[in-house]
Amino acid sequence: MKIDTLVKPLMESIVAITIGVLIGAIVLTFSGFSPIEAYKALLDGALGSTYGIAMTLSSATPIILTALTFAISARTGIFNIGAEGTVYFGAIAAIILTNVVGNPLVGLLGGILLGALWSLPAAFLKVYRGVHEVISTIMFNWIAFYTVLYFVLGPLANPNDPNKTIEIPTSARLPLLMKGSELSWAFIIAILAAVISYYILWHTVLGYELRASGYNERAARYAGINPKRAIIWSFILGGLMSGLAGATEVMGRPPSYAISQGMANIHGYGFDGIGVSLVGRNHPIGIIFSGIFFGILKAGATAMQIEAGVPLEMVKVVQGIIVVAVAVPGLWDLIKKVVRR
Amino acid sequence: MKKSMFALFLIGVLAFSVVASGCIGGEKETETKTEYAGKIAIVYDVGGRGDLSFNDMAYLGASKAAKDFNLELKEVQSKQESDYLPNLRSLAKSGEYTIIIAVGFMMTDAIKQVADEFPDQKFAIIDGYVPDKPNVMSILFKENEGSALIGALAGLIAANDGKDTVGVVLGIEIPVLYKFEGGYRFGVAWAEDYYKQKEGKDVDIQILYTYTGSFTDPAKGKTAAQAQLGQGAWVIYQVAGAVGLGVFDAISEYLQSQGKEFGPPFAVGVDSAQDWIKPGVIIASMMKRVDVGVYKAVEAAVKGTFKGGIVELGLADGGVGVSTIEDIKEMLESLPEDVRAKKLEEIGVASEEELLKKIEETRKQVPDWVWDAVKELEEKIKSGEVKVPKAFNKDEIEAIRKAKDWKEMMKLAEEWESE
Amino acid sequence: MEEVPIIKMKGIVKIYSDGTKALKGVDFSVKKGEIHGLLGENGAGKTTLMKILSGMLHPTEGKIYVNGSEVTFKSPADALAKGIGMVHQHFTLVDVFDALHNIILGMEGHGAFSKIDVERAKEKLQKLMDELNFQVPLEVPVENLPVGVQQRIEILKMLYRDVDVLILDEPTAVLTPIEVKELFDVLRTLKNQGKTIIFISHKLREVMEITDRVTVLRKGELIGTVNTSEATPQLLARMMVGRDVVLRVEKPPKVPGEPILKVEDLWVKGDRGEDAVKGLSFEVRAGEIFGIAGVEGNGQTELIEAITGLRKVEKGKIILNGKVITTKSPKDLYNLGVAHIPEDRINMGLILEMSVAENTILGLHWREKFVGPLNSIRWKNVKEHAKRLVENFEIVAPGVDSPAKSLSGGNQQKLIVAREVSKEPLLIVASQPTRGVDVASTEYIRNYLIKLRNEDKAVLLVSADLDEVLQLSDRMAIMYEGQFVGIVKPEEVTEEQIGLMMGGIKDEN
Amino acid sequence: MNALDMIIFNLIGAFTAMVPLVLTSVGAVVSERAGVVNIGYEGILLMSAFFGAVFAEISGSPWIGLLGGAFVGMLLGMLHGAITVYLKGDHIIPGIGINLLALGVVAFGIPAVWGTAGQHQVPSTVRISPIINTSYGGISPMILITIIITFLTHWVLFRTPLGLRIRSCGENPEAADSLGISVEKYRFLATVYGATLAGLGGAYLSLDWLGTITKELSSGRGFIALANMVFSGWNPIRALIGGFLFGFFDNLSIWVSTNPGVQKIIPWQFVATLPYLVTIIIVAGIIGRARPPKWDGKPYKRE
Repeated sequence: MKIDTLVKPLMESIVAITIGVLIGAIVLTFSGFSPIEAYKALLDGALGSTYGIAMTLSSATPIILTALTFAISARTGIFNIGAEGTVYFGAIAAIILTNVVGNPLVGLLGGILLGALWSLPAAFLKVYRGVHEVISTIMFNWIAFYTVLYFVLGPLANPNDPNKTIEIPTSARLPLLMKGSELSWAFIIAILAAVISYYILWHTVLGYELRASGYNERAARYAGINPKRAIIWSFILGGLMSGLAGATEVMGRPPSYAISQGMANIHGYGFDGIGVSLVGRNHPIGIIFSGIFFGILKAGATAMQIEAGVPLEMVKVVQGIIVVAVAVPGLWDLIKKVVRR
Repeated sequence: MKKSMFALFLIGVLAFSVVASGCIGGEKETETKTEYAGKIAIVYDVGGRGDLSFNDMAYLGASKAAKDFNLELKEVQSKQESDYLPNLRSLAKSGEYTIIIAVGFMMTDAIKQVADEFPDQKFAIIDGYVPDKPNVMSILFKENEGSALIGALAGLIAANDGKDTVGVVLGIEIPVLYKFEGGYRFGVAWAEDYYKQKEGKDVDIQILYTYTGSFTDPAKGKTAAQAQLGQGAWVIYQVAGAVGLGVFDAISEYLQSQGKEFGPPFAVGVDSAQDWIKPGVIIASMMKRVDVGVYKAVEAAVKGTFKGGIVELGLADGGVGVSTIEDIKEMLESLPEDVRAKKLEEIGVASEEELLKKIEETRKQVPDWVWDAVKELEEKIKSGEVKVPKAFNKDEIEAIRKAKDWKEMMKLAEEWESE
Repeated sequence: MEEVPIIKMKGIVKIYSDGTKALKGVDFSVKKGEIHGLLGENGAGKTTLMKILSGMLHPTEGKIYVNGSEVTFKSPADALAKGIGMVHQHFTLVDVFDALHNIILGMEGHGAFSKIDVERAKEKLQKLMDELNFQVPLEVPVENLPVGVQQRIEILKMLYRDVDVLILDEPTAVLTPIEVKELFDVLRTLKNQGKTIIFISHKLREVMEITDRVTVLRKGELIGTVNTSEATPQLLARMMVGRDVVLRVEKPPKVPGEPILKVEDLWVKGDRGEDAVKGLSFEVRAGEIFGIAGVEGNGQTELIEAITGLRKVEKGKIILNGKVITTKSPKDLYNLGVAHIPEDRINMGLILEMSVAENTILGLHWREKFVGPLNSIRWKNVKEHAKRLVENFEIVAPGVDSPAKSLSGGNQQKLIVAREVSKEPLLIVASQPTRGVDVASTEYIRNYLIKLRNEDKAVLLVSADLDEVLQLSDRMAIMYEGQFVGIVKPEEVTEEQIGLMMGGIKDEN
Repeated sequence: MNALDMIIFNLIGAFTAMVPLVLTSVGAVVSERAGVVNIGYEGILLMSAFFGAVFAEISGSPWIGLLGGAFVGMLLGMLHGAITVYLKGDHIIPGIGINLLALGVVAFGIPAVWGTAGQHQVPSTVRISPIINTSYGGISPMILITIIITFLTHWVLFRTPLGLRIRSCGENPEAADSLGISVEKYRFLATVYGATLAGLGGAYLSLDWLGTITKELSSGRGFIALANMVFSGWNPIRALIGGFLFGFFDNLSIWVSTNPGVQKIIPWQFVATLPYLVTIIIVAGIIGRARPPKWDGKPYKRE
């Protein structure tokens, strides 16, 4: 019984991934590439060397964190797709605070706090005005984009290199786990965050209340749980995770340790996280694995491009198909049926 | 049963939609294996190929160099900024490449880092400022000088037609764009003065500028250009990547509404010779010869004359300038035969000659003395008689925006240079 | 020669996808022009059988004949096409549409893209209503209409489709006695028009009154079909329950103690902003079961929700053990000693996706016993707690880690009772505690409520099951339109008196 | 600055910008009225913009291109409908997948089809030409078509049997089902209709308004259309007004930020947030009265 509840989602994700990879292979063939060669290059690049693995893990870092934002809210019955905007604010907070106090903890804390803070308006609009979070978070993402853009360009611009903001001071940077790679302590932090999320959701009273109101708001209310409070908490916890993503990205990723103009270096993680979360079945531990899987795709794409000449967009195609396939219910049952025959 | 049918249907639709995009384009020609003398690699920034701008120009230079020196060219796209370092590292690690070229200032930090890690690997970076590494050649351009010529052109066209407004539409506000904006302002101010001296009339040309907040949404460019047209802009310079496509379209539509085949109002292209995109609409383009820079870097690496440090290409070095018919020809010729034919068809002309003729005619809409004046400014800048300010940050661009005339701007230029 | 029955169902078996065997080979036939009662307890399979006949469900096995020829229904549309229509117990009306659009939905006439001919539909409906001798407002959104009217709309909906066979699923459950009488008049009129009616009920008296023949089901099996004129209530009851009805629970006499719950002049609004509870005052004492009877929808739900902190009180006071609790949250109330067995087990009492263990701490998950350092949950204690409850209450469950939805309805309800009792309350608010629960669990739960009373707890019982209230209560109130028509002792009133009171008529004696 | 110019400019701009928003919103209204939520419109817009251009250039007719875009929208709608309506899958996830997929497919497809990476200019011969050309921008026939589609949809939704059935599927599928209305069929049709309109809107982007196809041409319009749908209270005509208002504020923000006077006072970044802020404020102010169809986003399964 218990085993099946664990195995089924796992298998469904694997089936979805397989479908994505297979359709990807078809597309590759049709566009004149050898799928075997391409995928070999992908795997080789992502896992074939220590640098490849480091690249994979470092690519997984921010999307694990933004996936947690989505997962925590989804467990509370909320579709918070505001991770994108929250990442920007997390990064901004880390840059400002570490330049005041050159300590990594301060930066992380700042990212967490501002991330949580920025997710509050959407939470309040949801709770008190009934504004659907999908709508509000999309709007807030744009507002965040322009607002942070202003700070990056104006008050926080780097006087020595105007193409980015002031840097995180050396003392506050997250140390690298492997020299000559981008893999830093940020990865460990992301894993910890996932484990803590798991712990919060399944081993604390708060998590119990979040999940209860996610499954059944009326029952939660009956049980003395304030669903409004639960919703606000889920936004806060979620915001905290993507705030952390922003902070660790600027504090732990060489070479720039700053926000680039146009936010180019912290752009897009929020939306990638949604896919990661879905493939990880909105489960923090699942997210670690699906995050690493997406990391493999990303790191491998570099190699696939260099070695096999396959355009980068191919990977996005594969990702999209995987997510659509995840949505098809009963995929695993179907496979089982076919196999039994 | 129904379920499995549907699952199959789904997969079918998915596969169709994806495959369709791949196969409509037809077969990829199978490459013939040739023996290369070496390999070079070029890493594009997130804008990627097709920006009609420095990525495309870099490709132009690299492919030309590859052909001339019999090199295999490896192109590498970047999806996100976090790809830069891994891309560069992966290439450098292999040790196979004679030179690795990074396109775009956003790779500056990444290049610095990789250059230290792989001291034997030669790198070049376009637009990035890396002065102190022996294995990195920084290729910079004086966009301010080129933009000044555009400003002069725009200002004089407006003045000549008795108009008082010109515009510039830019992308996301990033300091790189200040060089363009500042140069443009300088040129317009210079034109005011020139016109006054020539015709004895005072003109005060207002400059509308819009930072659209996007490099990717053409709608923003179109709306911004329409807003500027609505506020009287007579020439609009676009410095906005794909957003600029909207600028061209807005002016083209405006001309159509007036029943005119040719401007004014005109648009001005940027980076590459964009004149061909909308003949009749685009009076000229500010050429930023990234291709020349890339070619030079490859040439140096191949011939062993490679030296780290800054290479700054301005008007005098042919690194920037106003597009000429030759530039357009070269641009067209760089395209593969079939693509070129398709492009011409899309533009609505039968042959290359017809296109060039139309572009020439476009240019004839502006009196010769204006072109001569632009030439005059070019010469003055080349000789150093006139200095165009180069704005690097917000304070500097503000200073230029506030400056009364071109002389004041030149003073700023001199101040900043001496710093 | 026997005439061909209009409906004949043969060997109907229905196994639900979760494995529940609802029907085990039932034969059923109805003569044209009769009112045929379908009698049985909750869970006997009446509704399932009729859903199959109306095309909502597909039988796992078995055949259906209409007028002697075999039919297969893929959907309700097929059944309607054969002249068979069903009015469900839970009305299937689109709340925001008015009666007219609800009725014509699906047979609006003309093409899909042409304008709906409202006038013609109205004409036809007016004629129907005149024939049946009742009126409903056609242009008011049905969500604003009382249930009795909604039911008529449902009936009209079927008649508009010219059905020959009209199935009514527990049509009287939500009606006042007067409305029931009116409904019966309508049914008789229909019969005179030659319609055939199948009347699902578990109320013996109604079946005796209105039907021509009765078929009794028990646990998915056919017990038999009898002519009503030849039956007695006692016979039908025996057929229905399978033994003589002895549901009298043992209830030793007891002198109630201090008042635990006091309600003073309570006003509560309903979902649509109407006054649902209008100035109620009463008290429930320790060691007493205070029952509230009445037709559903007369403010019971709102009253319970107000007392348990789920609904805002407009005016008045609620006092628990001397403390005013009017504005307290459910959480505070649980801590102060209130337990609540909610009427809606599936949507409120349990979180079906969560495990049995997780469900056993719903509403007491903050108790010290379960909370460790850093706000963590002590799963070890929770599981022990859950195992104890499962054992003590004889709950049949695959294990405490399996989801609550894997339990049967009766066991789910026992789980709720077990959990609520484990809150060690002073006051237990039990709302419809045995609805949809099998007989064994019902008995268990009823006896348990008595046990709690005997242990000096105060019990507030709300039930639409009049027998339940009569049997369990020490004192009982009959609620009608937000007020108590009277507070009486069960042993001192006759059923007739109560029936009148439920219809809003106070007995003058 | 001439006030009249500004008003005319913003009005025309608003009409032009509203077309893809309104088409998508109206489509989404129908889809959600039937109970199916789809957040994949962003991807549908992008893919239809791309395929619309492809079809137009193959056929040489902009109108066939528009239909082609609508056709691709329809296919994607069928995909979404099949997953959500027939397989009872989640309503949100496929949309996210389609959005992701579109980014890949289009970026991959542009160089594959036209040989130039990143962007492609649609030849003017296969572009929809404006009915009236003004110096403030052309007035496209699509504006008219959009308005007609909106009113027709509104009429069908609220006056015809088809609309009644669609709405009943979103409000109470059980009721619809019991009256022999095939909930699955109507939900599926409504979903496909919604996606088809979005497809039309996408093709408008590339074949009419902007005359170009780029990798990110849709630029968030699919999401804004969803917000507009909520704003409209699931009402096509109000979606038309909402789309117009958003277009108006979007234009206004650019007009305002281009104005030299304003530039001195407020950084353009803050002016750029204007349309989004206005949307949030309006939605927050109005939402209390609007309620979504009761079964919106919930799979319906008999038994």
